[in-house]
Order: sequence, then structure tokens, then C-alpha cells
Amino acid sequence: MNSMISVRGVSKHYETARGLVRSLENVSLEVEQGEFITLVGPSGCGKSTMLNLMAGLLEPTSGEVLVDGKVVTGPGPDRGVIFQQYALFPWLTALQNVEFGLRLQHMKKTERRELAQHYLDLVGLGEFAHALPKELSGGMKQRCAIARAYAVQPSTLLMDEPFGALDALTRVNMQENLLETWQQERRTAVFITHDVDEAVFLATRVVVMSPRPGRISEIIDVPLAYPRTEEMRLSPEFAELRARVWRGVHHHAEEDAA
Amino acid sequence: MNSMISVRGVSKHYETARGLVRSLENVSLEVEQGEFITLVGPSGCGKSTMLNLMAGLLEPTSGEVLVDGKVVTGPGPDRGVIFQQYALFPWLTALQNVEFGLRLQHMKKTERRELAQHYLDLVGLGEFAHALPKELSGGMKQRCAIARAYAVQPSTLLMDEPFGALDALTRVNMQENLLETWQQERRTAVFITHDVDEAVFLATRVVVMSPRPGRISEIIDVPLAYPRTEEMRLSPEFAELRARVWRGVHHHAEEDAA
Amino acid sequence: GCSSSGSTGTDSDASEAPRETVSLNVGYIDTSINGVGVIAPANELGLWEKYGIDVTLIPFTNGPTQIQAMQAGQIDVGYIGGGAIWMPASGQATVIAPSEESQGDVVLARAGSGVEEPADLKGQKVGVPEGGSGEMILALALLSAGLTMDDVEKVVLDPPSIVSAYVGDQIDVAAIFSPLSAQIMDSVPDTVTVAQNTDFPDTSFLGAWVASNEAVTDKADAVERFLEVYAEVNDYRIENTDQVVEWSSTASGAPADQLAQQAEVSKWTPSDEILANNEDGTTFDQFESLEEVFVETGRMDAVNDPSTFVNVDLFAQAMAARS
Amino acid sequence: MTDIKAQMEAVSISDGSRAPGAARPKSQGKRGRDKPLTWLYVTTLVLGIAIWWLGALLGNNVLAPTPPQVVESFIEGFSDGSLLMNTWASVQRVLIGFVLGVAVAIPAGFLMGWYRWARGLLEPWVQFFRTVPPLALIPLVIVFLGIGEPAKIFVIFLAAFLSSVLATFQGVRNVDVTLINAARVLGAGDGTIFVKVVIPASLPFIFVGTRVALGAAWATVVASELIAAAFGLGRMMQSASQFLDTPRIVVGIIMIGLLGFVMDRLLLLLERKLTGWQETR
Amino acid sequence: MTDIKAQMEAVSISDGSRAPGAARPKSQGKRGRDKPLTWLYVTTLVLGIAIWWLGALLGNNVLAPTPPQVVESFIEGFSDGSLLMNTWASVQRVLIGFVLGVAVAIPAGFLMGWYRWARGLLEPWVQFFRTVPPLALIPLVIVFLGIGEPAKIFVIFLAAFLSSVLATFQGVRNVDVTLINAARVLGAGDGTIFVKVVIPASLPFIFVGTRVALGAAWATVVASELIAAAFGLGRMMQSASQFLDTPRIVVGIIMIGLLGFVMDRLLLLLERKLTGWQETR
Ligand SMILES: Nc1ncnc2c1ncn2[C@@H]1O[C@H](COP(=O)(O)OP(=O)(O)OP(=O)(O)O)[C@@H](O)[C@H]1O
Ligand SMILES: Nc1ncnc2c1ncn2[C@@H]1O[C@H](COP(=O)(O)OP(=O)(O)OP(=O)(O)O)[C@@H](O)[C@H]1O
Ligand SMILES: [Mg+2]
Ligand SMILES: [Mg+2]
Repeated sequence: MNSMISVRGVSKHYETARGLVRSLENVSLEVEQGEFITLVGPSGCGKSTMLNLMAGLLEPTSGEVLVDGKVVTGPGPDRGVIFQQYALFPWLTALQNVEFGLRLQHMKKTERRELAQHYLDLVGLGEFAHALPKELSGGMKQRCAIARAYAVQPSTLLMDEPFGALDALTRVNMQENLLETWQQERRTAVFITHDVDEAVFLATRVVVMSPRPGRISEIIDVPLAYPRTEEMRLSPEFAELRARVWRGVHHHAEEDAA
Repeated sequence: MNSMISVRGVSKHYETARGLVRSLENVSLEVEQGEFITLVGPSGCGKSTMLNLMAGLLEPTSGEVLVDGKVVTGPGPDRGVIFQQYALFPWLTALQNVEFGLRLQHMKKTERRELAQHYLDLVGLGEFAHALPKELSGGMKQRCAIARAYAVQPSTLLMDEPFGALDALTRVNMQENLLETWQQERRTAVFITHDVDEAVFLATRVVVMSPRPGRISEIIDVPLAYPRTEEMRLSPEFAELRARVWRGVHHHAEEDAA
Repeated sequence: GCSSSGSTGTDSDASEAPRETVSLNVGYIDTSINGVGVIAPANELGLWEKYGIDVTLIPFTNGPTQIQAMQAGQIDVGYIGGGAIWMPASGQATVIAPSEESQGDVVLARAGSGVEEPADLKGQKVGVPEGGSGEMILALALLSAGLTMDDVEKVVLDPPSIVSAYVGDQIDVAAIFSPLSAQIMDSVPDTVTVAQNTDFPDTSFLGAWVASNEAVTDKADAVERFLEVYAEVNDYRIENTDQVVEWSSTASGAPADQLAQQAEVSKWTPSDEILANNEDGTTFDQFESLEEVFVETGRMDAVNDPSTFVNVDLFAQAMAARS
Repeated sequence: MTDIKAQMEAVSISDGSRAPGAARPKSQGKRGRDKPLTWLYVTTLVLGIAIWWLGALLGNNVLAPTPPQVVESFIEGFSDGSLLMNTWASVQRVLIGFVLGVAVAIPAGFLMGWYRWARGLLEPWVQFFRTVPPLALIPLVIVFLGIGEPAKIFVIFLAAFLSSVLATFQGVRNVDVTLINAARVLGAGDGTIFVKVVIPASLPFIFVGTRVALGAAWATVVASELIAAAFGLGRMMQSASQFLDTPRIVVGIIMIGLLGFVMDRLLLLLERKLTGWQETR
Repeated sequence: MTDIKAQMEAVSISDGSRAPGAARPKSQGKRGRDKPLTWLYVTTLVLGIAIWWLGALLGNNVLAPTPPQVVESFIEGFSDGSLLMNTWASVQRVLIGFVLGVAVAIPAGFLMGWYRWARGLLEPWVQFFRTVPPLALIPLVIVFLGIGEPAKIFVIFLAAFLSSVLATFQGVRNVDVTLINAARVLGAGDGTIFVKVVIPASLPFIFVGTRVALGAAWATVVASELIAAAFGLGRMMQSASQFLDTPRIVVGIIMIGLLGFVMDRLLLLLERKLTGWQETR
């Protein structure tokens, strides 16, 4: 089949003063074009590491990562990334932050501005277009980062806990937004979350990771149809999937704690 | 009664290039000694602002904040704070970060080290005692910040989304930990969260805030007994409270979106 | 080689013998009456035009920098004090005319220091600027008492710093020149003069106008014309010293009283006499005696024949052209 | 504790940034907070002059001029126009040398911070020449550049360049890697990252460099004007020192100090305008 | 793109910090990555000397010494012991002046960055004297400090102090306010915040200041040794320039440049040790 992202026998080790840290150990994963993968796992199990490898921001210690059939050698605008730490440019306003990527696509000023404003509105920051990052609350910064990644309309979206700092309602809205555009434009998405509900609601497949060394411990197919609705969340099928994912994460975490 | 924290008619405005931002408008709240307050509300409604005012890190534009009967003029070790952005000292290891506050209490080295290691173990970072912040994952940083705040054993704990970056199981463990020490030592706690479940599970009272300008829209008493158990989460009473809090946040958020 | 004087400039205003205008870069010390004191009158009297020189005037603060500038081809002619004569004497430039005979170099000592004559200098801490006439007067004083430089503790300082150090009670003895010596006298009035130029009649501290070796060969005509100007100014300044001081002060911003003081201790020889001295070998002798002092101070290894670095022909031509 | 708070307010205002505590109720708005600093400036000025005067009187010698003597020398310099002419000559040199120095240092610092080859090729020379006294270079400068204006400007240029290139270099090395990554995933190439990320992110360092360069440029003006300058403050001080005209030396020092101070304030204003986004004390 | 990556690796190794991409598979461990830089250093050195030689030959001027002349002068200086003596005298002065200057500048910069009163009282003078040429101060220094070693060291001290205080000051102003807040809520007072937060957080700036100060200290050695120095590299160069002995001037320049370079590398090592915690390129 048509693999958009192939992770092939990838390990990522860090040499630290305390010894070797095996962030990822011999991990393989195929993500197909148009798939929506969610990554779950206990804190520190290597989710961000995996995402950064796909983004081309890290180099594997061994193995290789392919995107669209080509070995990843660096980041590119084909893969949009939402960082766990927002990474907004502090000297630019919210609007300018969103425009940053558009400017690189040589979009005309009015068009660019309009599009950026559109995405800010989408994440509920329309009024704060001219605010600097330091004037935004935590959740607002996160939403600004989301708008920035969406705006460039990358064919693959790599998201590291993008909705972590959002309140429940905003979060649900953002989930629905995301699914909507993903469906329309058949993007590929890799999404890290700690929210099991969210993991199931969004994904075609949930990838469960376990720590030390970071490995994929389970891959759970989510056979629910799109568009996903709020009712689905209440379905027994959903509950069952949620429980499976929870156990997946839980199980290894318990082991870890032991 | 014995009010630990009194917020009296407090407003906090920011003058920005875009005009006046009313972060908080005439807010009053009494938190009693030994209470556990959770603060919920949509992103950007002024929760962090409120917490920082209590911590003495911000000065109100008008009104006043009293802690233990005295007007707050600055931060102090009586009020431990967990910041939304972790704020670890990047040049210190996890252990040294936790020791920082203990050192200021002139604790002896061995005792200090032992205590710090204890709190790191508590948050599951025992193995990473000698790692620098840059070597920690997002959730690990957050847990380190939690350990640092716990270690100084302040009489009041002010926490800004402390469990936001944690996976579900770790989160539940941390919640139980927190309640345990809080009960034992009858501390006062103010806790910001986006997780409605968490808000109800922890609190004696849930304070719901609404944005623009930031106000307290509702205060919901949680008449559940302590210690709270996992079974309680499944009780209809809990579900009812959760629904109330959700509606409280939801309602205003809907209005806001309109 | 420099581009020669062959520029097709406009005819000069000099009525009787219209000559082609030549260009010349002239350096001078603008804090010295012997430097700016030649340039300012030449400007005021319109002598550059008169003798057909398209002149570029470049002020310097000392002699050695001018020699450097000459070697870098930046100036053709310049003025150096007696203390720097070792540079042309070592072949780095050519003397084209003697300037003043300095009378202003002294060795001074604090009243209570016990130093009253050159013999007392032994073992003293002596402030002296390196490479100038201060060093030379000290050498002569020591020589006269049968001592050498090694018998004193040399404290090397910039000329102005000598005054600071002396007045600030850091040194008891200073070998220095006018007008800085006057500053010392003013501030510490009971200072004793241990030695001065007149104590050594056999050695004259001759300042000089020098030209770069290239200019002497390639721009001889221009250099010769500069000497015509110089010869005229030289006679003029002997007669009209006050006027020259005033012009110089205006031109350089240097205080008039200090320039006047310098003029007082500079003995100028009329141009005719210079010509005569040049011809009868007196000039050579004077420079040779100066070289001996340089050998004494370690500036030079041996005395060179003055005729190798003093060009008397150009001055003779200039005098001939004027008459 | 209170001092930190007060400080934070002051900074938040003067920086144009709004640190926490910016709107403390007891403070009386902008003017109320700036006043004390003005008073401190006046106090320190008066104190400084008093100490000088006292020192001069006690020292009781020609070398330590009193304020009235200096004022007199100032008036003299103004009335005959020489002071302005000298000042103008030096200001021109310093400005050209400084601007060129900084203009070359910023890209050079970037190249060194960014590309291995640039670092390998340039760094040794920068480090080497940074420590070489300008005074010692003058003979060589005369040999290669002559005695005209270019030679003088070159000396100032070199001082400005060498003292600011290091700060820029360091600034580039200190840029937060996540910001660079953020730009890269948005499709930015090296050039764009330079201009749009590295420059703004390292502005605080660049400004330290620029301000140090300005100081270095002025501090080198005397050395540069040893190269056959007809006019200039350094030249003026040189000749004054030949005659031990200490009041005029002090006039020169004051002029240079004041001009440097004013230019530094202008840089500071620019910095505040450009780095107002910072979330700092 | 590739260049950035390569750069990041190099930095991550040489910094002791582990930037993303540190463990790129194709690189052959530490030695493999450092080699090219060494080669670049050699290349640039050879290139520099070649340009100098060519320039000297083409210029065809007694004042532009060729490498062999300089080597000869070096040998001469070594064999009669004068070069080592002069070097040692200067190294002592520079070290003392530099260490004192930095030791005073760091607390002074902190005070200025932290307390309004300190800023009000000190800043104008610092800004003022930063621009004043050391050369112009020498007469005054002699009056007040005499002509002994203290006077020379003071001139160097001043240069080092004035060039590093600004960077420290700026560093203090740039400390992330959340870190200060974190310390304050843990009960830290001003003193602790100074030592435990502000100093480590502003180390990158402090090191820029320190390295600039080192450059300034060496660059001032010639000026300082105008004050009655019997020995010293500056002194040696001064007399050499009196004799127009340009090879010896170049020997002095090379010695100063090399010593400065070596001392700078030592500072850099220290910096890397102390700021390894940084998450930077
Ligand atoms: N630069 C580094 N140096 C050393 N170890 C590192 C480094 N970066 C990450 N690690 C280690 O790699 C492991 C995985 O980190 P990663 O950030 O991928 O975790 P994560 O799954 O994203 O966790 P979280 O949910 O807490 O964000 C952790 O144990 C961490 O300590
Ligand atoms: N320094 C500032 N300058 C201007 N406006 C600010 C500043 N800090 C906060 N605000 C504004 O104050 C409001 C409240 O911010 P606050 O950080 O308290 O929100 P919050 O409730 O904590 O949100 P979140 O859940 O997203 O963290 C926001 O609208 C924000 O834009
Ligand atoms: Mg992560
Ligand atoms: Mg918040």
C-alpha cells in the first residue's frame, strides 16, 4: 500500500552524563496516506522523540524514517509540526506568527493576511491577532501555534499534545475542526495525546507506546466511521476501545512502576 | 471564619498596544484554611492571573489580596507555586531543582538530598535525578516542577495546570498523592485545571470563571467526603457535579463564542 | 617611484619667470614653532603661489610619523626636531636644510633631591621621553660627568607625562625640552637646572627639514622650490618673530605664549649663513657631532658620513633661483 | 524584595515591555516612576563634579584643572569655532567607522555562528586581532592605507568590528533551537532563518555588541587621529597634551564622553523599540 | 539545509550540549567531526601568512616586513631573553587588570541591572567613561596613581571593567522573569536570586563581556605601558616603532595576538563547562 510515513527499525539513543538513554529502541511503523494516527503512552516513553524523527528534527541513531518514499534528511513545509512547547516567535504578533509560513510560500499580502486571520478565528483568537505571545495565556499560545501549523496546509500534520492546555469545550471544538479539514483534504496526521478519549475519537489507529526503552507495545484499530459525532463517544463500541487503549497504556505503566 | 486567602474586589488590567485588556474585573473570593479550591474556565479567562495575584507575582490594578490576614506584597515560601510553564532552572539537575527550595531553608545536605530524592521518587522521576531539564520530556519536566513545589511543604499550594502534560494513569496517581498529603497536613490548595473530572475529584469547591472580563461566574460546592476514591468517580453524585461544572464552563464559553 | 612634477598646471602668478606649477605634499609639526612656524607665514605671504607650488599640507604631532608617512609615499617633505635626526642619518630620509638650533633642552632636578650637577645623576630615577632631544641632553650631561645611561634609572614616559610625573612627585629628575620644561618651572619653582644646551657648545641640536629619498631623486624640482619658500620664510621669521608666532597660533590653535617660548629657545640662522655653512662644511660637522650623541644613546651603531644624508645642493639651487 | 518589585516596574516601563507588577497601584503613572531616576542622574552628576573639584583643589597643581578652568576652555573653544570643527571631524569618523564596523560584524558574526567553514576561516583572525592594540597597528596602517581619512576610519572600523563581532557570534549560538526548528518546519531556508529568526532572537546580544562597539569606536578616536589628522577631538587633545593644556584635554574628554553617551542613549532607544517583545525583568 | 544540520552537530559536540541531530549516523564520532575544523584553521593560517607575504613583497616598502624578517626578529628576541621578559611583564599586568576588571564588573553590572539607585548612580559614569580613550586618561592616571605598576594595571583594569560591565548589565536585564519568580516563590531573597539565578541565567552574556574584556585588556597594554614601563610587550613595540623596527612590532602583535587567543580559548572552555545546560544551537 501507499505508505506516507515509514519508520523502519529506528532507534534513538542519547549519550548523557548518566549513561545511555534509550529513547526509542528498534521501532517500526507504517502510516498510510490519509491515515490519522494517535500516539499514546506514559510520560517519557518517546512519543515526542518519534514525532521529531518524522519531522526531520532529529536523526535516528539507527534505522531510517521515510516520508513519501524518501529518506527524511530534514524538516520541510510538507510536514507541519505543532510543538509540545508552542515555539511561537516572541517578537511577532499572533497574526504575524501565523503569516510566517504563508510568507514563505510567497503568498500575496492581502491573501496572506486574510488566510491567517481565518485560521486565528478558527481557533478563537480572532480578537488577539495583534497581541504578542507574552500577552497570551497558555491556552491561547497553544491555539496560536495550531493556527500557524494549519495555515500552511501541509500534507502531513505532526502534532505533539496540541490540545493539552485547552478547556474541555474548546478542545472538543478543536477536535471536530481538525477532523473536518483532515477528512476534506485527506491529510495524513500523527497526533500525540494523553487523553484516551481524544485518542480514540480522532484516530484510524491508536499506537500505544511503552517506555524504557521506548517501544510500540500495541496498535489498536479504530473501526468507527467518519465523520465522528458526539454520539459516538457515548457508544459502547467507543467505550470498549477506550478501555482497550487505557489498558494498553496502563498495563505497561504499571509494569514500569513495579 | 478563618480565611486563608481573601481576594477582595480585585481587578487586573493590562494596557497593551491594542487597548486595555481586562484580565480580571472586580473578583472576590474567600478561600478558607485547609480548603481545596479548583479553578476552571475557558482558555484566557484569567485563571493564571488570579493564581499569580495570590502568589504575589502580580499586583492588582485595584482591590487587594490577603493571605493569612496580611495584604500580599510579594511571593513567599509559605505559598508554593507550580507554574503553567514549569520554570525549572535549566542549569540544575532535576535533583538540584528540587533541592533549591530546601537549601534556602538551611536544611542539612544529607537530609536535603534525601527529601528531594523522596519527592522525585513520588513523581516517578527517581531515576532521572541527575538529568538536566533539557534531557527530560515535557511530562517529566512538569513532574519535576511538582516535586520542587511539594518539597518545601508550603502551607498553601498554588498550582497552574500541574497535571496537564501527564498521561491518564500518572495523572490519577498524582491526584491521589496530592489529596493524601493535603489531607494529612491540612494545607490550603488552589488548583487550576481544564479537566472537569479532576476539578470535581479534588475540590471542596469548584470555582468557575468566565472570560472578558474575567469574572467568577459560579462556585460549586463538592459535598463528597475525603478520602476520595476511584469508586466515587463512578457515583451518580459525581456525575451530576461533573455535569454542573461542565455546564458552568460550557455555558459561558458558548456565550463567548457567540 | 612617485609621479613627477610634470603636471600641466596653470602658470604661476610670479610675473618675471612663469614656471609650471608643481605639486608637493608637505608634512609639519603643528605644535612646533619650527613646523607650523614655516607653514603659516608661507600661507599668509602667499609664497606657495609665488613659487608655483600646488601644496598639500599635512599636520603631524611628531617627526617619526612623518618619516613613516614618507616611506609609505604619503608625503614628500617634512620637519623633524633634532632628536629625530638619527632617522635620516640612518638612511630613512634626506636632510634638505637645517632648521633651528635648539636651546630649550634641559635636565631638571627637584630642589631637595641633592642633584645639582651632572655627576649627581648617578643612581637617580630620571624621567626621559624616548627618542627625542630629552634623551640627548641627558646623554650629553652624563657623558660630561663620565657616566653612561646605565648609571641612571631611566623612566621612559611620553613628553607630557614627564611633566605629570615630575609635578606629581613621582620622579626627581627630568630630561625634557621646551615648552614643557617651562611648565615644570612654573609648577615647581625651586627646580634646579642640571644641564642645558649652552653647557655643550660643541653639539648643536639641529632640527631639520627633510625629504623622502624618492622625492629627492624624482621630485627634485619641487623640493628645490619648497626650499625657496623656506629660505624666504626663514629670513622673515628672524625679523618678524611676533608676527610668525601670531600666524602660527591662529593656524594651529596652539597657545601663542607657548609658541613664543619655543621661538625664544630656537636659534635661527639667516638663509645666507645657512648657505655659507653648507658650503664650508659647518653643517656637516654639526650633524656629525649630533650623530655622535646618537651613537652614545644607542640610536645608531656608527657615525655615517653626513654627506650621505644631508643634501646641500638643493638648498644652493634654491638660493640661486631666488637671487 | 521591595526593591526587586520596584525595579521590575521601572524596567517594565522603560523597556516598553510589561513585566508582572507593571501596574502597581501605589505608583503614580509614568512620570512618577521616572522622576527618581532623573534625580539620581542629577545627584550623581553633582557628586562627580564635586569630587573632581575637590580633588583638583587639594592636588593643587597645573595638571588637575578645576571646573571653572574647563568651562573657560569650553567657551574659548566654542567662540573661535575650533571645538565644533574638531567635534564634527571626529563625529564623522566615528560614525562612519562605527556603522561600517557594525554592518560588517553582524553578517560576519552570523556566518561564524552558522557555518563551520566561516567559523574555521574567520574565527582565528577575529580572536587574534581582537587583542591587538590599535596603537600598535598604526605604523602598519600607514604603510598599507596611507595617512588620509580612510586610514583613520579603518582604525575605528577595526575597533568597532572586533568588539561587536563576538557578541553577534555568541548571540547566534544562543538562539533557542526550538525557534529555529519552528521556522524550518514552516519551510524556511537558511537565509530566511537568518533574517527572520536569528536576527530578532539574538537582538539583545547584537545590541550589547553594538553598544560596546560604539564605546570602542570613540575610545579609538585618539589613536586614529594620531595619523596626521588636521582636525578632530583626539587631535585637539593630542596637541593640548603637547602643551600640557589640561583644561583642553578635559574639554576633549567631556565632549567625547557626552557624544558617546548621547549616541549610546539613541542605541538604547532603538533597542527598546526592537526588543519590546521580550519577557524579561 | 544540510549546512545547518552539520553545524548543529558540530556545536552539539563542542558545546557539550546535545542539540537535535547530535547522533547523526554518518558522522564518525568526535574525532571525525573535529578534524575539518582543524584543517580549516590550518588553511586560514597558511592563507593569512601568504597574503601578508605577498602584500609585503608587492608593497616593496621597508616598513612592511616579510615573514622571514619577523621570524628572525623572533629568534633574536628569544635568544637574548628580552622577548620572554617583556611577555611575562605584560602577561602579569593584563591578567591582574583583567581579573580585577571582570571581578568588579560582574557585581557592578548586577547592581545596575537590579537596583534603581545603583543604575542611577553608576550608569552615567560607566557610559561616559566607556567612550573615553585610555590614551587621554594617562596624564590624569599619573597624577593620581603615579608611575608604578598600579597605574599601569589601573589603565588595563579600566578597559576591562568598562567593556564587560555593559554585557553583565544587559545579561541581568535579560533574565527570564519566570525563573526569578520561581526562585522567589521558593523563598529566595535578593542575594540568593543574584547568586543562584541571575548569575547562571546571564552567564552567556557574562562570558561575552568577559571575552570582550580580555580583548580590551590586551588592546590597552600598549597604552598602559606608556607609563614608565621598563619591560612589556607594549613597551617593546613602542620603542620598536621609534626605531621603525617593524619586524619587532609584528613580533609584538603576534605575541599579543597569540596570548590573547590562548587566553580566549581558556575562557571558552570554561564557558562551555558552565553553560552546557543551555538548549541552543
Ligand atoms: N536531549 C536529550 N538528552 C537525553 N535524554 C533525552 C533527551 N531528550 C529526550 N530524552 C529522553 O528520552 C525519553 C523520551 O522522551 P520524549 O520527549 O520522547 O518523551 P514523551 O513520550 O514525549 O514524554 P511526554 O509525554 O512527557 O512529553 C525520555 O526518557 C527523556 O528523558
Ligand atoms: N502580560 C499581559 N499583557 C496583556 N494581556 C495579558 C497579559 N497576561 C495575560 N493577559 C491577558 O489576560 C487574559 C487572562 O490570561 P490568563 O493567563 O490569566 O488566562 P488563563 O485563564 O490562565 O488561560 P489558560 O487556560 O489559557 O492558561 C488573557 O486574555 C490574556 O490575553
Ligand atoms: Mg513529549
Ligand atoms: Mg493559564
